[in-house]
Amino acid sequence: MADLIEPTRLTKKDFETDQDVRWCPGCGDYSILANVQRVMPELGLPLEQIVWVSGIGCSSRFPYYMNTYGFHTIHGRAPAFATGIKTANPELSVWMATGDGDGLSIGGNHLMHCLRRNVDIKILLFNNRIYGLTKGQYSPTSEVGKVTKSTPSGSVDQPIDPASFALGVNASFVARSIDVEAQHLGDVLRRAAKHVGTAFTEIYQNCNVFNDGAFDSFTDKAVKADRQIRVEHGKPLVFGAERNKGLRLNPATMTLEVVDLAAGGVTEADLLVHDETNSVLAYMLARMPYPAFPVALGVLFCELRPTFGASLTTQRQAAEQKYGGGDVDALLGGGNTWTI
Amino acid sequence: MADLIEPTRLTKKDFETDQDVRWCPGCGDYSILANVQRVMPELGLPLEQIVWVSGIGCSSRFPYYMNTYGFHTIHGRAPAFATGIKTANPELSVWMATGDGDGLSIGGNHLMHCLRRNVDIKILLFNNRIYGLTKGQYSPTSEVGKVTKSTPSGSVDQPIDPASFALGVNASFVARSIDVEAQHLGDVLRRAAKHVGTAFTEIYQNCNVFNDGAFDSFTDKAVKADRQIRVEHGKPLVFGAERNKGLRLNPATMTLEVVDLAAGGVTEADLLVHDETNSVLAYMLARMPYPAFPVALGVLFCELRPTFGASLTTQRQAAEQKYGGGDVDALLGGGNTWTI
Amino acid sequence: MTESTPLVSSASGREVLPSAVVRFAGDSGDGMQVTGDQFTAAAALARNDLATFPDFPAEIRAPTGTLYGVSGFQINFSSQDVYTPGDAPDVLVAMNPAALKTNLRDLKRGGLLIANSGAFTAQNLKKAGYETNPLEGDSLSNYRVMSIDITKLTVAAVKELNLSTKEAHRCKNFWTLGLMFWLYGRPLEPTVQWIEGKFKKRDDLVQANIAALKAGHAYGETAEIAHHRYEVPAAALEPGTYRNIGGNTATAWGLLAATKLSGLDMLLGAYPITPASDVLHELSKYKQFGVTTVQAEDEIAAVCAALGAAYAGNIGVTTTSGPGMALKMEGIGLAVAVELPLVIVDIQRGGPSTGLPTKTEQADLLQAVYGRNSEAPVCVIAASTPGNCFYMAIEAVRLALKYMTPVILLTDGYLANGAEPWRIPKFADLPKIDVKFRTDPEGFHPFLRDPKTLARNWAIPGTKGLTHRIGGLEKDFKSGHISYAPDNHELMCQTRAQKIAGIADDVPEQKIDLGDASGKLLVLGWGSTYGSIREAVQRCRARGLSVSHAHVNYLNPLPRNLGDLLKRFDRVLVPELNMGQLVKIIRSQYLVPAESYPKVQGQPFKIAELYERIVSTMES
Amino acid sequence: MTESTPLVSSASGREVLPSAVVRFAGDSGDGMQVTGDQFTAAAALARNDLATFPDFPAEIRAPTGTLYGVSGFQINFSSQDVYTPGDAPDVLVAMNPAALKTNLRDLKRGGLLIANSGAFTAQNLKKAGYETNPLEGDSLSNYRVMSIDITKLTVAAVKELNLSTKEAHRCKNFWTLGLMFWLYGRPLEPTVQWIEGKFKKRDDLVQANIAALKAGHAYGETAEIAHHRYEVPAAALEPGTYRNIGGNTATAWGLLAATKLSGLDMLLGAYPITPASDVLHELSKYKQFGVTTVQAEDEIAAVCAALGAAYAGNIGVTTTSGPGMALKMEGIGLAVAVELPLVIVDIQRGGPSTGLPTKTEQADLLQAVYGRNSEAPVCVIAASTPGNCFYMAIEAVRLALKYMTPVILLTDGYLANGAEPWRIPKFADLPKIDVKFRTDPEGFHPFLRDPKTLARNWAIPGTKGLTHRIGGLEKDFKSGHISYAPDNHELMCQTRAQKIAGIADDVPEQKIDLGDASGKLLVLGWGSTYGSIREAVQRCRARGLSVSHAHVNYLNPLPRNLGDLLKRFDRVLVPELNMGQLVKIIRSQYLVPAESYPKVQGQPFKIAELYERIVSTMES
Ligand SMILES: Cc1ncc(C[n+]2csc(CCOP(=O)(O)OP(=O)(O)O)c2C)c(N)n1
Ligand SMILES: Cc1ncc(C[n+]2csc(CCOP(=O)(O)OP(=O)(O)O)c2C)c(N)n1
Ligand code: SF4
Ligand code: SF4
Ligand SMILES: [Mg+2]
Ligand SMILES: [Mg+2]
Repeated sequence: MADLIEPTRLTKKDFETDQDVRWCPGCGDYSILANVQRVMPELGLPLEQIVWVSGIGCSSRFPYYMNTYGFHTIHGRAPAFATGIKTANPELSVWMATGDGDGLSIGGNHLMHCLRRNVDIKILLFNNRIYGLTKGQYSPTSEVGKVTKSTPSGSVDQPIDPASFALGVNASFVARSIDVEAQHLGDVLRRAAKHVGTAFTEIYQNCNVFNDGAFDSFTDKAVKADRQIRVEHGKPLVFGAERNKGLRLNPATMTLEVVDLAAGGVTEADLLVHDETNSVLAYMLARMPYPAFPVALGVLFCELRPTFGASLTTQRQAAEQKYGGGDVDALLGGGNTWTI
Repeated sequence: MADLIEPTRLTKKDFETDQDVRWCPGCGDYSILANVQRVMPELGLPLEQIVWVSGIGCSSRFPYYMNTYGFHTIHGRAPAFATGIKTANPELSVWMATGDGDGLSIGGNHLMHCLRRNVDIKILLFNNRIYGLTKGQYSPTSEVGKVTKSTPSGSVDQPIDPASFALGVNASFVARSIDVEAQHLGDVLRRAAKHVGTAFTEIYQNCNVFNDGAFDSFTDKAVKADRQIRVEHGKPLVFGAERNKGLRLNPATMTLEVVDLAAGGVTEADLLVHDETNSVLAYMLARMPYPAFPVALGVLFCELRPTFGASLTTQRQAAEQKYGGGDVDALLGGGNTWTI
Repeated sequence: MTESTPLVSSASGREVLPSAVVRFAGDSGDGMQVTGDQFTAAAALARNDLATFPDFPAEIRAPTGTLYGVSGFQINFSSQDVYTPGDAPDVLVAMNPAALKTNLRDLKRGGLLIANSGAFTAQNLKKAGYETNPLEGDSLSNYRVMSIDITKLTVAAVKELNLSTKEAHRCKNFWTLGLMFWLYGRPLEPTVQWIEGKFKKRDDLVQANIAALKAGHAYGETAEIAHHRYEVPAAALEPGTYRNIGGNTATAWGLLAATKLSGLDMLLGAYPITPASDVLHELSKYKQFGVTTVQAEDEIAAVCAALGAAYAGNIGVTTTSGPGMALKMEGIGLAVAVELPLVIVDIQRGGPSTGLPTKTEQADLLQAVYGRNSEAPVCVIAASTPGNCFYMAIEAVRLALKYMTPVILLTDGYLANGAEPWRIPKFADLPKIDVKFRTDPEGFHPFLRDPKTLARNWAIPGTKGLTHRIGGLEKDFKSGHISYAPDNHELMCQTRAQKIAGIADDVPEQKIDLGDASGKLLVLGWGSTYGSIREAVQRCRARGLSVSHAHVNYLNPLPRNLGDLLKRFDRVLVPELNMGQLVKIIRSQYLVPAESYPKVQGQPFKIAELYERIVSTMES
Repeated sequence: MTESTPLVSSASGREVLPSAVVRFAGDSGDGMQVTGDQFTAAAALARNDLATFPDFPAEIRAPTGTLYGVSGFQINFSSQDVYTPGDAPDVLVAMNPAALKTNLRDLKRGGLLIANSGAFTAQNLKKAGYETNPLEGDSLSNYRVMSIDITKLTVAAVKELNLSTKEAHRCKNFWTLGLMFWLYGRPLEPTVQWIEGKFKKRDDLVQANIAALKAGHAYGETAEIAHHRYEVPAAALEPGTYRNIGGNTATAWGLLAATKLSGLDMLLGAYPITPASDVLHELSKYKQFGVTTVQAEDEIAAVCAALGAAYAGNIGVTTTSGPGMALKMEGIGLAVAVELPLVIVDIQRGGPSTGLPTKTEQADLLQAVYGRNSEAPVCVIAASTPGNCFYMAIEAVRLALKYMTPVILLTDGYLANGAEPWRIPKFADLPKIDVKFRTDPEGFHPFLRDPKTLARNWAIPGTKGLTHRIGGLEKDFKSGHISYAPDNHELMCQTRAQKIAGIADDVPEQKIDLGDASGKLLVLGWGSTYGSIREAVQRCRARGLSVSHAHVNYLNPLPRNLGDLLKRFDRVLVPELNMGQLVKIIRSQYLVPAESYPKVQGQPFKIAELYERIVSTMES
């Protein structure tokens, strides 16, 4: 990972392609694209060292709009391609764009194994809780009772929370942000870029054609301060327009409570402090019942752990030290042979 | 689900088939089979109402040895078949046998979606932390550094904990037991059978040919009392040969501690009480670092929730009430038509 | 028929045409599909025979004014039989420069162009890549051009209702429709009613769209346009009650009918994919037919859920397109091994890989027949017209249940989205499908076979005394138990193959669809090319050429008489929307030197290109 | 050659045989594979030509004494050229009743049976389904029987070492080997050394096994057995250094060699599956060759990881068998669309579905050639002997890199597990594979093609100035950008097809492997049937029949001269271990009435059955 402090001469423009962007006007994907293009120059990497990989979906069109190397693959398999690319050339900075269908429906298994292996790639899951490209069927993140083209009487399956899923399969970095929250999304992307290992970031993304306003209840300017909690490592879990609400743990029941700091009695000292290395806390924050609790955003979990690639490299170097570069004649001539 | 109290005339023998069992002598699968055959009569169901479904693997040979209906399908896909079977005929009691490779490697995605949909089937995952049928490659549950045929220098991927995985994707019932612990396994199976929804049970199973003794460190008679904690709903989390150890929550850090009840000072009242409806607690228990902490066994999580099938049946009945039984002439003749 | 040479002027002073081809083209947002549907309904009510085909952009909502954002709808309506949406439009409606740019090439020389000059702004012209405004200057001199500022006239027509500009502009398509109704003398009433239903929640929009419709019509009446009006008289269709139907709807309805014909419930396991998703959407509306639709996590789960349901006694169905089909092959192989009924509908699209998702192609045939590991024979059939999808869907279910086998039904994007008037059958006239589940424990084992069909008996869970285990390992012919015995394996492979081959005795012999039973050239087609081949052959025969047309619906096994039929012609030409697939099977099976006429452009055959190819073939 | 008519008795007083076929059969636990390997090593050191084939049970460790638990190992060793492990054994070693029951049917009339009477207990006889002990009575009168209580004699031989009974019994196989060495006059020393290495951690076991080996040998020397001993002289093999090699090892080593020949690293994405797993196992040992093995979560991830690696500039390889192959098809389709090099090795096994996992079959050919959605042509080649796997693996890599295309290499369970002496090539003599990555930004786009090969240029991530995007949607021929244009799509489909067709000019012309260049009958084979067809044709020619043998290694495209070659024979017979697949392609492509000789028993062809089929064909 290049040093992020080092300044680079690249600008947002350098990351734009000549292809016109073909998302629907008003799609949340546009702002994600803009934010990514804004953050990318900070990586301090030359364009050619970056690869964007995706599956199939509106979100998966992403690589076409990034002036880096890009591979728009097949539906759901992007994590496997990314694993192959990063393993073949550890020098590359590999990024993946996927959707809630691509990543969690057909691609759930590959995503899970990529996360547990801790392949050093950065994954952005655009969660619009719908299948956009196929014109509006419910997805594994759609709420129960969702009426869509394929579920005229409402969907019956429990949705998955992408962050809980990622934690359950031992992801080493789990974060959440929102398409239009430029500042917050930018910060999360910087953290993801810094993380050595699989960085999994869920981005709530508005599909204004097939699932418009899916997140309004906690993203609207008016309510967001009270409906979101932006977690920061080492800081108490405070939220609310007046920063007057907090999350407290009830140790007896091991459940969370929303407490009112204004009311007096309770102080920040009583609140849980966010510890991004605590998987259980992250799990708890990821799945707080909404709207009784706010939606947790930011870096929920982050843990340093050997990456898939680093371990493989170590094994390869050990082999090379032990046997040298690999000698075909020695290989074929080893063991029992006889000469005539 | 039939009432389990009601006595039935079936015995273990009735559930045995005429096929000779082809597992390796000494394989843990034998004792799982025996325990299942022992519990099955208690379901109070006639043989023909029970279906065993499996994928491919040693564990997946299971259906051949159960004198019920059985479908030995293809590798990793058993949850999808089971979903189709149960949805087509809700009267059936559908059971699934899978392995750590079948269920969590190739089949991880289907398992995940079956769990979140809460299809009313009972899943037994035989976890021997190895691929048995293909003669010994590491699996997604093998510990890091596992030396196998396919990893001569040791595996590098982080394993998945099946229970954490299940919790992360909103399974409604998550339990753990051990192949040879007849009593405990029997109890867990009874609980699973009773559960309305997907009941996910991980069974530690010894593959004495390719991964012999994988679980000895906490299953051996000598040590098991101190290395296992058998959780029970509403009971404090006590373990140890003398029942003198317990698990206490550190509310500040939200982590667990092993405390010594003998030492005095700490009493059972200070311990966490198991609440099988608390997903966060279950998650915490499922992934306690071993050997610093004991291995949690029993019903970690259980929550009643509408099943996939029940919701679909409701929708169908609503449609039938509204439109009657479905009339082809009305269907074809609806909308704009003209007669010549 | 797309030729439209003027006939005698009718009393109405209209020019009477045997048929006409009209194409509406505009921005995705311009509502061209709605306009097309309404114009189609009017033609249908006027008793024309017709065929329609929409042409969507691949993008959901492409930016306005772009070339790739153009959405089109073509209709061919006639007083004679119609088999295709027509090659080249007689009338092109272009709502903006991009629509003109992408569609003009198809307009007949001398054809009528109606362009919305209001949309020919500098910005739109630029997006469409026009240096100068084509409506000015004489670049369009080969056509009759009506350049009208439809935008302005529409806004004027609806101004009383003070809608937002955006909403006012949205009414353009009804203004245009009104003008087209005037041009072909269609009544406005049905569309007025449709508008009232459609927008009932917004009375102002009802008013506005009706106003626009009438204004467009009035414009034709009053404005000084030196242009005669047309009349396309009613066609002499077979008596009966008709409706307009598209291929995906017909497929879904055929499956629904099959539940009632067989008395079985159905489980559809499907994962959305263009152009198959609409079958899932349609079936999900009809739970009262005992149909359960499971939107699975992927295509593999979809086929496996369907097969699981079949094991439990349902009609198991899965619908998909190319890439999804590839994923289902292992599951279909299991269905072959366990010999359970399963219906797989592959609505083919352009490939390879993701390819051209919204375009049509016939290139999954070899995959359907051969695309599984080892020897895994299945039955493969195809639909040839939108309406035919209904009958072939029923046939797929019938064969699957009777032979305990997977049946693959091939349709394609052209059939899926195309539509035609369809004579509605009576349920009572449809052949019942009788199903017998095994119930007798006496001498039972799961692979006992019907000596005639070779189908194994179907014993479903829940049946007392028949508990048994099945799976993908080879089984003993005599007991159904697992068997690795060499001779038994060969016997089982042969039995599975014979079972499929035997289906040939249960399906219609191949007929000549048009022309003599022997002659110089047979044009052999399959699937969605039916209409274009038929019309092309018709033209050749009109020119006195010795050409016949045979169209195959049963692809594996092939009709038992096909070999003889082929040998009665000097030459065989096989046009396919692929690089030559059926032709491979034909040559291999019958050793006839059949010639391939491949087209892989994501587009159906034009009658003219087929016609020329046939003529040149015969001259060669 | 398996005929073994006695020749002149040699000085040694031994009966000299041109060749012999020996089969060791016993319980999975009896160590028959080890015994076979050691006996093979001895034959190899004696300079015999040879071929071996193991026959494992499907179960991992089947219960002792059961019929399905029998494990076998057959070797054919000769003073002449050997092409197969032989049809029928001259000598059968049966370590228990189950082994006798399942193998006796193959023993030649008059052949020698060595049975361990000690294992013929009431219980074992029952498990094997014998009413009475076949070693008593005259049911074996057609054979020469040596009934020896090997168990007892072994226990006696090792008693000094007071091992557990279980361990003592485990030495049985070396006692037996000792006896066989005596019978064929082989030295004990090499095996003694092997034992010392193998058990170095347990000196008592070293002693015991050596003691048993010597005891068995001494038994032959001393015991009063009215039986003469044999000698199979050295074969006149081409000079060179030889080793014994199995097909899966050869495949793995060929891939390893390709890394050094091309100078590229390799990524193998694989998911374990019988009989392919051993290639993964073998490659995982050689990280120093720049090979990374990724055991993926499934076959789909495996092929996708390999293709991702290819995109990044590695040699991407994936290995699998039938069911896994079906799952890879969508991924292979993408490789076709993006035109990246990819090597897929399909080690075929018995199907359909899970089928007969441990048995051999050649039934994935049509899947390999046609099993993808839409028009997705790939190169398909096959290996014909265990040693040939090495060269075809290199060839697969060469073609994939040169033509930027997926190449499917077909081998099968018979090649994978079979073994033969193999003349070791020098690395220096192997053809280098030269690879050029694109580096020049001038006029670059990703789908620029080499005018001759039509391969696109390979620009890998990390290369300055060449950033670009590729994917599964159709692309413009001239710019590589996404394109839905009709004519462009057809052009691209044709280009992809021509690229594969063009490979025919880059591979050897089809040669006649045995016999004249024209004649009455050509026996056309492919893959692992090489040895049996060759020997059968040899026998026919020895009888003066006008038969030739041609064996195809390049299946798609087929060798450019194959059509002409076929036409030079009156008839063509195509024996395949499937229901007839290559024959379909041949008939379709060349319109020759090639006849199919299918066998689907999970077993290779026996020379005798091929011989008879050829003869009867020629008489018909
Ligand atoms: C194998 C396969 N199956 C199905 C499809 C059709 N398909 C394309 S994208 C998609 C889902 C898109 O949903 P999501 O991943 O949420 O992306 P979004 O469009 O919402 O951004 C589907 C089902 C396909 N292209 N390939
Ligand atoms: C599509 C496919 N891929 C691979 C295989 C080979 N295979 C059979 S079982 C198995 C894994 C078995 O491991 P597990 O599920 O843990 O079962 P166990 O044998 O350990 O009980 C594999 C890789 C297969 N049969 N089918
Ligand atoms: S369909 Fe939805 S997700 Fe897709 S581009 Fe349009 S707005 Fe965005
Ligand atoms: S290989 Fe292992 S898991 Fe399989 S049967 Fe043998 S002991 Fe049991
Ligand atoms: Mg989405
Ligand atoms: Mg296992």
